[in-house]
Amino acid sequence: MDVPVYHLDKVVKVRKEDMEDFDGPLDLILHLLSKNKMEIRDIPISLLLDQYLEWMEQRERLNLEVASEFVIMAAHLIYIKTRMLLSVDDQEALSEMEQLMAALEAHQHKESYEQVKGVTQVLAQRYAYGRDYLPGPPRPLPQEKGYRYQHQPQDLTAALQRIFQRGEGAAAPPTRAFQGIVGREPYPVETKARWILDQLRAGGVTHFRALFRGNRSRSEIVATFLAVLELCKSNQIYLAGTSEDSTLTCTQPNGEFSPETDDGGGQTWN
Amino acid sequence: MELKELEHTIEGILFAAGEPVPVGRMAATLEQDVETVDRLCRNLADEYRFDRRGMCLVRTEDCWQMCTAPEYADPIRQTLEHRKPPKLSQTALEVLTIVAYFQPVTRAYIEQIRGVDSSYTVGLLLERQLIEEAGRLAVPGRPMQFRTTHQFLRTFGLSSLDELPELPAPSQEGVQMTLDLESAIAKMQEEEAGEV
Amino acid sequence: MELKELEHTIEGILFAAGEPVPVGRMAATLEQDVETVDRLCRNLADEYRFDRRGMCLVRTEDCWQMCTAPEYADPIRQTLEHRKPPKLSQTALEVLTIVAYFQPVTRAYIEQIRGVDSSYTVGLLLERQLIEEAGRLAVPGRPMQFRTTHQFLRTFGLSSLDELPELPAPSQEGVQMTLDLESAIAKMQEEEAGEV
Repeated sequence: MDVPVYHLDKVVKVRKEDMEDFDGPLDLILHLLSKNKMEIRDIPISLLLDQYLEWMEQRERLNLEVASEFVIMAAHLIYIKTRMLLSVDDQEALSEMEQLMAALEAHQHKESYEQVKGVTQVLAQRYAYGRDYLPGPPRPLPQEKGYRYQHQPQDLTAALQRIFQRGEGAAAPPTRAFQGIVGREPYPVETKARWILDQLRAGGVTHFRALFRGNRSRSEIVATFLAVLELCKSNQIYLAGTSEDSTLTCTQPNGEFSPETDDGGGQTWN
Repeated sequence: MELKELEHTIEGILFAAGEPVPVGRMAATLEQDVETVDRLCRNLADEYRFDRRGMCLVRTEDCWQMCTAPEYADPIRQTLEHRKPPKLSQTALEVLTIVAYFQPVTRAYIEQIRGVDSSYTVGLLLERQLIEEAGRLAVPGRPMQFRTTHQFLRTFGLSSLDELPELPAPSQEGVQMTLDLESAIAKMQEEEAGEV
Repeated sequence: MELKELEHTIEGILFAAGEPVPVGRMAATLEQDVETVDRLCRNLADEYRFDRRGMCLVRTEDCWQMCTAPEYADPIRQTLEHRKPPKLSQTALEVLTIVAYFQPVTRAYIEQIRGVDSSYTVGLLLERQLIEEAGRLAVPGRPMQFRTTHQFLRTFGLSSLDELPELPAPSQEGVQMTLDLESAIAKMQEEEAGEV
């Protein structure tokens, strides 16, 4: 039997040459492929063959001009595939098949792209509304301490860039940034010293840290600390122990607080 | 646990999570079946919407997430100095659409469809958490595949991928061709039936 | 804006913030006086408590914060235990970055750069053990300085501070900003030095 020769030049060069003529058969094949949920490269030859034979049977009785090119194409597809099956080394058949597949794929991609472009505006409108759903940040689990998330170092530079871009660096710092530097919150050291002596007389030995319990601000803590120093200096209390755990004892249980210098006791911590 | 209490526990969970929480996980903790928990979430979501509260509950796939109600977005952003995320460019929308409809896809596939290099845009969408990595493809080079995220669904107002708008039909000629073919087939089948 | 709407806007703001929000800032955005906003927050807090909702509102100093209601702590912890650990907010990352690159720094210095009060965030980073105290600065008031910790290095996968990524090249508009910032910092340092 004579080997029929079909030239698919026009098909495989679909991208370069006039596409109009060949959109049809390609679309039909693609349509059949998508209906059967197949990948182009896995076209089951038997299915195509069935359809092809069916068409061949019917074509004389029906006016199927529109599908004639599909029939030619299907025939050729089957022909190439048969050659490939009969001889694995048929390079010509292989490369022709590759070209045909590539053309089909390119065509399919072009179709997909058209569809994608067609739907982007619908999606853009949805996004315009949907981007206003603001998620809250994850909250720490109750009792969770420390930090376990793993970051990329670039998160730091990104954060800095945000600070720069916001451009608020030159903004005046809030007043509370200067709290403890310029704030007026006087705690006279002398009052504190008297309070400490009273505490010691009433309770005997006291832990150093206990003096700071109930101190409500940095200024008050500083004043308490200065008062302790002042009392040590004038030998009115005795400080013992380590930096972690130290105790105070009053050396003159009945004495009055007497500042060593004039300005010492009258000092006020601002 | 009483129903109202369950509802408020769920509220607390969704508030603390800060991300979508699978219904199944809540059901397991609360020792309830998934349907009950899902119904309670829906109730809560309806209450929020009806009372026009500041938050709303959003369902994406099998998860629920607490978000701010979109109508308050402007004053919220203004107070917290958050920027409104910029509109997506046409390019970004195209790449995102390809991922959405054909997922999981590799970058090569996206580029085949668009015909241009798309690595920058893929990176951008990853950064904005609209797409995420979805494992490597088992072909030479093992390229990474991408899919859309819960954040994608949320920001596009979809509760699942099934709700994506239908892709427009292929080109005009293709449609005509398909119709012709289908009618021809139908006609053929009729004739066959008549012949029997 | 009607009162109920205001209340729900505030609700949205507190939900999205995740950290204490100064009443004054909300008042400014909503164009209301501080007392009104504070009263609305109080109302909302009472409602939440009365209805035993999953969240609660907590007032600290002049700020309001939305937190999980303590009575639901157990199921919340159980449900979310498996999630990825929560991530630092952008605010926290900013403060941490400033400490990382300019350490040791005082809180005043951080606030000078960021332009907003940062005491809550500094406290949070201390609690998370990402920063630690680093002695007091020898200026009046002896303000505490802060530096990053080993935990910080681990979190960012760095083996030492030398491995910190280079600072980003500022954007075009950012250049002037950076210069301004640098001169502001230099001036501040001079002033600090002068005061000793």
